[in-house]
Amino acid sequence: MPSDPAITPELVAEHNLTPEEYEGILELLGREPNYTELGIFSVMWSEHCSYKNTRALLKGFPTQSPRVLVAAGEENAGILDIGDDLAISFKIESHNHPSAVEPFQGAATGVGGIIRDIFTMGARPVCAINSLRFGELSNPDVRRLFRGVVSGIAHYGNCFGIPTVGGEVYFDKSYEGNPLVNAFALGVLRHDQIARGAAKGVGNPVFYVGPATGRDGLAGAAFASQDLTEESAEHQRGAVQVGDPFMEKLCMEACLELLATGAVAGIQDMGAAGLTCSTCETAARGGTGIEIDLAKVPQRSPDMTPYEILLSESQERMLIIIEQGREEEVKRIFDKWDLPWAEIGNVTGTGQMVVKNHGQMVVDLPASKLADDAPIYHREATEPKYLAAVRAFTLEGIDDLDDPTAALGKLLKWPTIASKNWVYRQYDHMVRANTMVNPGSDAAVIRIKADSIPGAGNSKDGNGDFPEKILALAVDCNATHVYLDPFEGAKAAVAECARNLACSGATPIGSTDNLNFGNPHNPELFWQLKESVRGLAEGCAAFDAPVTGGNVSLYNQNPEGAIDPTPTMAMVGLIEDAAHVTTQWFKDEGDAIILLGEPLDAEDALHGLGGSAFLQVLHDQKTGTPSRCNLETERTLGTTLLGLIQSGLVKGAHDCAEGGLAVALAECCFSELEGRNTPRFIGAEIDLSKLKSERLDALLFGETLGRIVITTSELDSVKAVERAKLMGVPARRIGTVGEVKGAALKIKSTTGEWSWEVARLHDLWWNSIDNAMA
Amino acid sequence: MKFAVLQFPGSNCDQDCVHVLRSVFGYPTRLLWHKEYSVGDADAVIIPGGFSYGDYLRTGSIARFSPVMGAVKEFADNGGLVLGICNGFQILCEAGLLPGALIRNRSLQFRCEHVYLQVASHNSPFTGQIPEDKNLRIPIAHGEGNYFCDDETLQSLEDNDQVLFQYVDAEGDLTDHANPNGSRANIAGICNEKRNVGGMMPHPERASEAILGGDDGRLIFQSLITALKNQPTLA
Amino acid sequence: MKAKVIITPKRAVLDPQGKTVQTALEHMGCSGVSDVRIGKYIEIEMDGDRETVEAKLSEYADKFLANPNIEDYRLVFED
Amino acid sequence: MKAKVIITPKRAVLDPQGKTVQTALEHMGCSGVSDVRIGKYIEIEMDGDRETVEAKLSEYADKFLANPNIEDYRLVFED
Ligand SMILES: Nc1ncnc2c1ncn2[C@@H]1O[C@H](COP(=O)(O)OP(=O)(O)O)[C@@H](O)[C@H]1O
Ligand SMILES: [Mg+2]
Repeated sequence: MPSDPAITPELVAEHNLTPEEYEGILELLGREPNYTELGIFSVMWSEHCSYKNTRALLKGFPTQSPRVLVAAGEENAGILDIGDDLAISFKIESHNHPSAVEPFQGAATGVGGIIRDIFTMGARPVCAINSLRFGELSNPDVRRLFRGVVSGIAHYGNCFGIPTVGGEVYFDKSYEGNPLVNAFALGVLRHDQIARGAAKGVGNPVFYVGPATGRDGLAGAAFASQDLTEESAEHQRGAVQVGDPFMEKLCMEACLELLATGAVAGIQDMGAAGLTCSTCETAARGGTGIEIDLAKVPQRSPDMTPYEILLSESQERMLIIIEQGREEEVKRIFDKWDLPWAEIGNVTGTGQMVVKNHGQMVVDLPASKLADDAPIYHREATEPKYLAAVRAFTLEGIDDLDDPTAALGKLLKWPTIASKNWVYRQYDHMVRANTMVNPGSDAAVIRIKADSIPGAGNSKDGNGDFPEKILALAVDCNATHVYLDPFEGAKAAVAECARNLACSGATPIGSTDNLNFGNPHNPELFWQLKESVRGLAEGCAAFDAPVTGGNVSLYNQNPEGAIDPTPTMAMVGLIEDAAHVTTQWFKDEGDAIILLGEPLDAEDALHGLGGSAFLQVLHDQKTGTPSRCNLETERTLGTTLLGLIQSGLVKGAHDCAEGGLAVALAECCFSELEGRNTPRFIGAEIDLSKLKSERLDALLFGETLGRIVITTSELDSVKAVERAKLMGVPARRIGTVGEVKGAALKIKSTTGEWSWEVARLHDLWWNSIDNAMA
Repeated sequence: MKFAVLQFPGSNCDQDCVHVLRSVFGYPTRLLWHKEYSVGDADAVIIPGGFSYGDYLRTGSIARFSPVMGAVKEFADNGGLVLGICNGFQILCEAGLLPGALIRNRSLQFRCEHVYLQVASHNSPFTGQIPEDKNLRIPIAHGEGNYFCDDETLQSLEDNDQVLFQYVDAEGDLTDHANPNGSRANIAGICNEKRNVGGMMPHPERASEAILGGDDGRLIFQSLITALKNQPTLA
Repeated sequence: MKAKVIITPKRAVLDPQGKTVQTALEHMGCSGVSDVRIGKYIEIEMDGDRETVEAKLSEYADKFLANPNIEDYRLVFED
Repeated sequence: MKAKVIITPKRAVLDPQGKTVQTALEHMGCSGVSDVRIGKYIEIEMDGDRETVEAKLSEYADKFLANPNIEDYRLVFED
């Protein structure tokens, strides 16, 4: 074995540790670390594992509610009570840099990683969603990344057998070369099935299960915590991680089966920093120590060094601590599933993470200090200079529209607004036979039935009186708005999630966030981060949707600069009754169309056009202060809509987001495909002439927040409007659902009347991405 | 009447089939592990969808060698009813219990969407209860559902009335546009000459409850159940 | 010893992947391509002398590695 | 002329397909297999003399046919 290199300042720097951090290590250890130990510190103290730059900020998130069974930060993912002794576990995680280097495998292993986090908690993963950002599709390299990422997600999720039920995709120049891939998974379990990632019980044996360790993604966590440059992509050490969803499916089934035996004292997946992170974190959580021997770890090549074995990020591996004397159960179950396993060490009472190689000591570090005592930084934050220009922007130079006909088509065709069917038709969104609302409406809706619970599906009897549950999921973030106003934009991301849930009939119960930002050492970028976190925190508190976990991905930039700040928000809600499940499209001719919420914000000088899709697409301007987000108003809007839905008045509901009211109305005219190539259209006659507005463009395309379009039967329309008003929500009838035959969208305002053929609008919207990718 | 649903490593629609047969129809149904050598007392066997063995090499190519497939072959040879859905169809083709093969979709993309099916033959235990003029609306979800066979085989499938389902459009026309994967003759499902082994790419188990947006798939299970009831061997 | 099994789609079988690659090559400006067929290349490291390996592999290629309905195969031995 | 592009997974990169096939072979009773790696075999029919074809194909193999992150390739010319 080649001898380890000496620790030099250069080597320390190569490991992304500052001289001060190295001083800290010396102090903590009271000696020099060896080469392997240095590698361990480098990953454990990377942003990805330690949150050293963001930990202080994240403290501001609301994390408690009566539903919280496992709170953010305690374990690999949080857990929420959903009643009847049932619980859910969910989390979002990024795989941005690996996807930039190798889109297919990077995205695939991102999905694999988040699924592992969920079954590590003892939950059966039952659905996935994702949030994606790319540059503009006119760039062939962007198309390559987009194609690769989507097929990677499809490959992993479809093969694993988890339905990918929703998501979002935005295209913006700022993500060129640095796409964002945020993957979310949700699992279900009973309260008594919660598993812990703690190394409990001194003397308990430690098992390694899953495929052999190779030189995959060496030090990936450290890589994720660097600016993405041409060089770092080229020189990413180690081999690209290749995902094996088949292996993971087996691994999950075996782990859930093993957990059901009660033989498991602790369990943890090997994600970032693989064996290193899982051993020291389990020991830290257990308040114990752990000792393993690398010679017992299955290895793909014979000549791997301890450094490589410990830092490898080979996929689909788990660390399991077994109650002493019950080792046979592991053997029996993993052999049944034909999975490799190895006993590699045991829990100790020393508090140390000890790693030996053929009995020889290679690592001896204090586990809890390593896991929990990473440095914490309070970075400098200064308001970015570009904001002065943003705030100074007025509509002076922007002539109002005389005729909005072409503009609506252009907006619907804009890839960020256009239908994402090119994406979701590649995902199996129905496997597990639970999906009640497929991709294409405001939120995805799934039911939870008996076979969603670990173990229950294998029982011999029927499902009995299983209390079925219904969940809705949404993920949102308009990063343009965040860029133009991080605090308001972040609040708006939360509000949009909540609105999407409300539109589907759900009450929010919890959330998870993915902070995708640039380099935190840049005070202006750090300011974006800080303000966004503040916004998310206020938003989640307002909707009683505690943050149950999340992920931070910094250093997202390309040579031109940082990405737009993207605090992706995913929210989960509960629907009480299948009858309350609501979709966004218009249902029947003659139904009343009602707008809930104030059409325009009187205090907004830009009338909702700041940062709008309209300004970007038709005026090539990405600027202006975006619409304010009033959380109190949004909250009332949501509860009011839910009340209307629960009393059976609402036939359809869709919120106004990118593209404003006109785009929302057009989308309501297109229902989900009935079958292959079989869209269903319905028309609408809209009269906006009673609405006060100085500008037609703002009225139709402004993105004032807090607005939802609903439909009711003609008979219920007056009641719905009155009830909404009684609750303090502005409501007005704005039109009537039209004919199916030759469906047309007709809009009248004080300045004119226009009509669009729905089939034509649909074609622009439905096929835009398809055409761009052809 | 008892059902067995096979479970290979990588099957992922196994529970969905169990759910429909057990909870929607109310029949005793059990999972049959791939290492079993017998189908036990099952009256019919379902080979579910998924990615058995990760779909590595070719879809269904590894699963067909598992012990349970030996038992299924014997069961089928004795006239037992076997329905393969999606990956199950692929496995049956690989195992030679059904003719032809399923190759990559011509789009090269996985496709998950609802399709319309025309029932090409009602004369089978899988289609017997489907009303004469009814086209079915059922989802597909596959990357390799492109049915291929040589001209001779296609001729014999047609001659023997072995084509069960074909992709059509909403109007019921057999067009190329309606074909989601490039299958020959828009074939979505077939049976063997003896008519006791059937395979189809669409997923009836995902379309057996109104709550999931349609229940045309029930007609296929209903056909199977009725056929079993009418089997002379069954009391 | 090392053996290779080369598996190619039968002429009569549509090769959607080959067709797509051919079209993509054209689009990228790679002219003059009149046919593309995509198959598999399997490298197997196996005990035994050439004869035994060849016999075994033929057997497994026939019944498992290739599907005779749609594929042809050939074995290649080097060094 | 006819050219072949042989694409194989990089040594250091995991090849789950190869591994699964290897295990399957063992289970089927085909003993003594110590490694299986599965790659692609592309046959291209193309105008031009060997030199032009080689130059063109190298270019397209680099940027399109093979994935340099996880695969190696080589060109083969016969008759
Ligand atoms: N990456 C994706 N994966 C799956 N579904 C997606 C994805 N992106 C968008 N969708 C689906 O397309 C629909 C519209 O998405 P989006 O335009 O983001 O809606 P909204 O503005 O209401 O949030 C949603 O149903 C969403 O789930
Ligand atoms: Mg919405």
